Amino acid sequence: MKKTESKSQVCPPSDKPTENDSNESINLIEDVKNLPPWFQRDFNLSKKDQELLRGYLDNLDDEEIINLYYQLREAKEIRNDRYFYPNMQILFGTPFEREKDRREQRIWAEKYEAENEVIQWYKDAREKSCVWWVENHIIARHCLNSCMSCGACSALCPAAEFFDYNPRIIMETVQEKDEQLLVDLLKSDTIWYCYQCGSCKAKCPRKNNPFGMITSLRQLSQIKGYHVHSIRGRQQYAARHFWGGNLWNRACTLYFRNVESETHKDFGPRFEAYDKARDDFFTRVGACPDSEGVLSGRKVHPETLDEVRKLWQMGGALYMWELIEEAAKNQAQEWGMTIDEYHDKVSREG
Amino acid sequence: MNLPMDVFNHEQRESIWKRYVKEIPDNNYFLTLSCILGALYPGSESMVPKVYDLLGLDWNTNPSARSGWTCCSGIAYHGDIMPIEATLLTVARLWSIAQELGLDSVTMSCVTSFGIHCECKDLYEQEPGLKDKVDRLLRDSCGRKFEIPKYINHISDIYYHYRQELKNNHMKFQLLEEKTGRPLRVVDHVGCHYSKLFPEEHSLGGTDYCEVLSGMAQAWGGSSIDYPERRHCCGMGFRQCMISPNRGGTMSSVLKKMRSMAPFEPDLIVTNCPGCEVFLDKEQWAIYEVTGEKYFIPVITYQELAGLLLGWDPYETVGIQFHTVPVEPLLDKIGIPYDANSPWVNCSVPR
Amino acid sequence: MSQQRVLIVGGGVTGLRAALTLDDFGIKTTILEKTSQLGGKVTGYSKVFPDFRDGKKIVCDLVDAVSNSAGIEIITESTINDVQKRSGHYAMTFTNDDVVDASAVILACGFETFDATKQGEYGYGVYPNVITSVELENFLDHQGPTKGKLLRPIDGNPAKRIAIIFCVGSRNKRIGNPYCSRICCSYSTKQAIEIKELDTETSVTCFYMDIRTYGRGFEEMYQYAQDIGVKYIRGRVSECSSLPNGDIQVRAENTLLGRPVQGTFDLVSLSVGMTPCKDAGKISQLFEIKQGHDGFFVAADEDIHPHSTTAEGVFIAGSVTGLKPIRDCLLDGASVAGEVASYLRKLNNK
Amino acid sequence: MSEKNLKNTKETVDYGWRFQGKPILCHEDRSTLVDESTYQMHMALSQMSREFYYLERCMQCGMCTETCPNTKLDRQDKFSPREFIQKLRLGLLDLSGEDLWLCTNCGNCEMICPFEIPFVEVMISLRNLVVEQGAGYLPATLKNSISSMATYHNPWMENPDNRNAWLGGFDLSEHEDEDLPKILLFMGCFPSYDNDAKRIAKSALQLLHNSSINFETLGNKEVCCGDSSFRSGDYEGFEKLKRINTDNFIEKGIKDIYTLSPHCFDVMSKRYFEDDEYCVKPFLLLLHELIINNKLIFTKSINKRITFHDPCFLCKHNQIIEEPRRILKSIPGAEFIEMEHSGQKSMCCGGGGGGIFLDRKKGERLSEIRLEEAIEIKADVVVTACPLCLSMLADSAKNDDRYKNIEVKDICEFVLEAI
Repeated sequence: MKKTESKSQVCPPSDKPTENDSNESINLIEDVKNLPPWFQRDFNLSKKDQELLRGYLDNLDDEEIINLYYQLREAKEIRNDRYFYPNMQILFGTPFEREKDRREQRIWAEKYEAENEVIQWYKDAREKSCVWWVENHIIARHCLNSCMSCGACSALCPAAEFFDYNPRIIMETVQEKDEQLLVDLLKSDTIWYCYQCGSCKAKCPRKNNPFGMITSLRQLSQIKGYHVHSIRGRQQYAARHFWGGNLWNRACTLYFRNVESETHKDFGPRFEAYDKARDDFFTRVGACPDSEGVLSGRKVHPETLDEVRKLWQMGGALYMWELIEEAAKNQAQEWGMTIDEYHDKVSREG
Repeated sequence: MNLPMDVFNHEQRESIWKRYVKEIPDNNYFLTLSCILGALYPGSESMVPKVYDLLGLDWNTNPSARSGWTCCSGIAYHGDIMPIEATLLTVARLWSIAQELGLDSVTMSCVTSFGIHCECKDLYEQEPGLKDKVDRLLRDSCGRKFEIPKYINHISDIYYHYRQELKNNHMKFQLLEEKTGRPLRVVDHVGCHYSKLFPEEHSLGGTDYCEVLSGMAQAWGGSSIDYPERRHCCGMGFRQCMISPNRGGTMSSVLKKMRSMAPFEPDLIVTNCPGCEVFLDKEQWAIYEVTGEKYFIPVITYQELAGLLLGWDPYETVGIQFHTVPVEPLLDKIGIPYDANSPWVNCSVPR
Repeated sequence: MSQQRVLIVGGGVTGLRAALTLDDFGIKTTILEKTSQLGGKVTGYSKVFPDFRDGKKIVCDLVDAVSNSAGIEIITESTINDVQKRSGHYAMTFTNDDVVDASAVILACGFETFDATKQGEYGYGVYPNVITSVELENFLDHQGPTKGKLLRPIDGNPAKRIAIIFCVGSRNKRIGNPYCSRICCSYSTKQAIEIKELDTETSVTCFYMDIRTYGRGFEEMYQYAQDIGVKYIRGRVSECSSLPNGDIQVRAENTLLGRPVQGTFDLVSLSVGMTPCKDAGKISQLFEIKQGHDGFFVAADEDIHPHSTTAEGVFIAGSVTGLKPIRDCLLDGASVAGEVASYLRKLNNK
Repeated sequence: MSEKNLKNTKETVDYGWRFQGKPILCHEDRSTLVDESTYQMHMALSQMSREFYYLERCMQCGMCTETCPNTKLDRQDKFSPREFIQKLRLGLLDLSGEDLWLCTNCGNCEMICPFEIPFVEVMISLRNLVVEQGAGYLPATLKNSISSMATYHNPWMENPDNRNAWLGGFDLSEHEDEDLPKILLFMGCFPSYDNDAKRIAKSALQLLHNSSINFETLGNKEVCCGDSSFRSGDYEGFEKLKRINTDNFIEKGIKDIYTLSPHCFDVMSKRYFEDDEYCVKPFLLLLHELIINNKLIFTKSINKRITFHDPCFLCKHNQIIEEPRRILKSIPGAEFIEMEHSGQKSMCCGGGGGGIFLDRKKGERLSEIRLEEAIEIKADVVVTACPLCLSMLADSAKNDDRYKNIEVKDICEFVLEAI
């Protein structure tokens, strides 16, 4: 196909909205507009509201909460001859969505728990030693031939410039193949400083791949639950819900409404202006904010979503999220705070 | 003092980057877009299909509701919440969609995606048997099968490939200062995952003298400049930029780059990586507020650069209003007309 | 055995030394030199380590001796075109159509210096103020173009801050030279000392991975360099880049402090390693002898017969068998002559 | 291109970035520099004093760091002589930190260094930079002691006239026999003022009497030997004290000088007299002589496990190792055992080089490590032969139950017990 104009027909609206269909959706949209104040994004949620919300969510059973979520989310109206899903923006990043994800993902995990070598491998790895991991993990085993400690990696490392961090020393530690040293490393902040830029890989005279190794170590740290021992490691819980939530519900790691001027004062006044008129700006440059289409911000079709969710379950992502969730839960209990407070703490306090 | 332009020898530089060239197909592209770019500079993405159509190229993205393209999950992988297998599967699915459409060349607008696609390809080469395993898993989970695509190209590669044609047949402007005719000084910032992960196989010009952007800039009339921090990370760093307690690192990295390039008096910065685009652009404001150092060097993507030179509407099509650092001064330099008091620019930034 | 003749390929110090020794045995030799004059690489060295003798002087002495001895024939500006192996001797035609019939051949065709542009990160050829050790040698030569002064190529101002980068083109898998070139540490240290002695106000900083001054008197030379204030920083340089005024900024890690270093210098000299001589491949085919993975020739028995090859009557000496300091090359010349002599005697007695 | 710190950072700006509650903005660039400034710094140092010349040849083998007692402590920022030298050589020295004052001048590094780098000398001349030119951080407590040594001639601003107070009105001149040769006993500040160390003075006095040896002291005229002020970098103060003491010696005209403290002995024998007309010895040697010549005879037996803590200034700086052991082994009943580190490899008590005037918090004291070693070998008594060691060890032993079963004694008082 050639012309851009035809793009809107690329994925034809499944069925033209019938009368009652649209009525129903309108009501739902109204409902959402009338949602109580505490039904909002974390950053303007008072302690009291949080408790209210907690209470409300804990009273819903899995079915209810999941259905409610999708009823709200799939509610659509027509805007400039395209389906538009106004409620998404209200739901993303809310404790409500997080709670729903927890339960839904658990259900999925159980439902598709059938024989799966990938998940099984990670389950076994959990029991095995860290040294075993660095020798066998699909990424790790290609990352370290032999390190001569020349320092070419640290020289250009953006993290080493600003933090007490040094890829060379990490590679040396791994090379030691000493269980205790590795465990200490995985429990420390060190591995979490890496920017994943790959400068180290490009420069290594021995063709090692420090940043690949660090990715692998981070995975291990989470699988073993060591990440909760370090401040920056705990942040992974926020990551799991931010990126994980976006992937799970919108099939993209960054949802175009995530970056709000409220939370990004450093982005300056022009960004503020843009944030106010975001939808308008988007549509005028031909993007599709929360609506049918193929370009930026488009709503991902349920069928597509269903496919990738299966893939992520199959690929062990759900298992890993489960582990992160579990570790977080225990840590939160230890600190005597609710999971939402924990989420706020790790994502905003460090 | 010597002119900044004289501190290096262009011929030699050419001979070095020419060691790293890759095959870029002429037509039939499968298009996958980016999460970050789409979220903050939707204009850049909407322009890609326009350019493809302008060049009369055959391309396609998602054929049906079921086969919609999704993100490559690269950020999730580098943000360490996803095992490599899940990412392999996600990418395999995208590849299988491409094959569904009979396209063997995957092009993406995101450098992280590019990196991930290349990493997958590389992994399949390194790991005998992995292909079959992933194939099986893919079939079990959503009944698809896939082949490793012949070509993996970043959209900037395609732009580079057609840079002359764009200039000769379509562009209304050049990267020259309207008044003096001086070539504009262009700083190119190539995404790390484009130039550093697989310099030999996949990056045009290698790590040290990456050509993909400076080539465009030079072809379109500008002059590319080199500066000490040129090849360095913008500090986006996935978890570093996403989690506010880590943001200091990102800002510091940008500051370091800015301080390093400022003496070369660049007129604009061109990027091909969404993450870099965001932070080089946005953090300049933060740096101004925090340190009082005012750089305000316009940062635009290569798509936007092309769009502007093609004479497309700066606001309606290109979307320069999405930028924190005003791009208008650059338009003035080149002499691209725009409506100064259009409703878009409804806020003032110290110029 | 007077009719017997030995062909020596390469008129460097090794070849000359071998010719002289064979001459003492009364064996006639032909020296085949590719360039217009004898002496090879050593002609370019104003001083040689560790005793700081004049390299040119060494060459002159050898060449004089050679030209005074009747038994030595010299062919310059020519290389081997074709080799015919007849029973016990070789008939060879050269590019200048000369024909030599030799009972034994000594391959002493030396080495090539590494092409520094292959390590793009150092910007050799791109930034004028980045030079190779060979060019630095010329700078330091009192009969050289600058009369022994150090100047910034970009603007001709005197260079006050010098950096010397070790291991360029050595110990690097990425560019396919995994081996150590053995003599760079020493000659770079020698150059550092020369610079410092030229003007004590000049600051010299050496970036090294390991100092491998293995020979007799080499380590002492290294210590002397340190004593007179040459700075040694342990860490491989990852990148050189140019500032507006042509200064070179160098990035490395000081692995002894575990921190990145950033230095600004007037002049950066790359201590380039060595590679096998250009025609090594061709020659190995002509004479059917083996090349090692690193491209240098391999002896039949590295330990007991280091000079004899798998091809009967073909001997190797000097840096074609691996890199050596000048002293060892001369030594090699003498010892290969011994091997050849005894080989020829055996040949006669048959 | 490389401004390390962020100038004019506006602290008022706040984007809500927090780390552990602290606001976050830009970070400082940690990379070290090689530029004009570091070059100048290095040049300046190398011209300043000749010790720096030797630093150049350090090959960073790290033996010094391994042997340095400071690395045995579990502090956050470990002090490493190797890194210190590296920084020094590259002109990256930063005197604003505590590093400079962690060195106790014990001399381990100098003994083990394959290139005989005089690290202690380097430290002293750097300290001199700080003390005399205010080029860096100087701990307050040490500052006081230094000035006190210069003005009051003792580290604690005690009244100089009370130097003899420890005698308690006891008159030396009564008990002396004209026609025997005389020795001069140099008390030192600690035996004169410090409560623990006074025991040394008293028992030394007693021992001399028992062996009927003629001796004198400088009485109230005596001033601090200046070892601590010298090693803390106060050259001026040291010269002053040195002059006063030497004048006194000349006035007294006694050539044989015995000091109770190895520190006094070391500094006097090495930095006081050019010619060897005056002979300075540690009291320990006299004691040893008396015992092997049976001038002192042990009558009681002491049934205890004892060990000896070698003072650095005897065992390392002056190789006096066997004498004390011979003494202790000859004491009837006493069972002598060595600690893990003994003799030349002995561990410092942390008192040297002015270290005694710094108040280290519990768990960061070298003396504690030393006592731990004593406990390991189940010793009842730790005998030492240096007032500084005595008070360092005694201090730590007191008010800490872990060490309540350990006695710390000076060799003089211990010998006296057996007589």
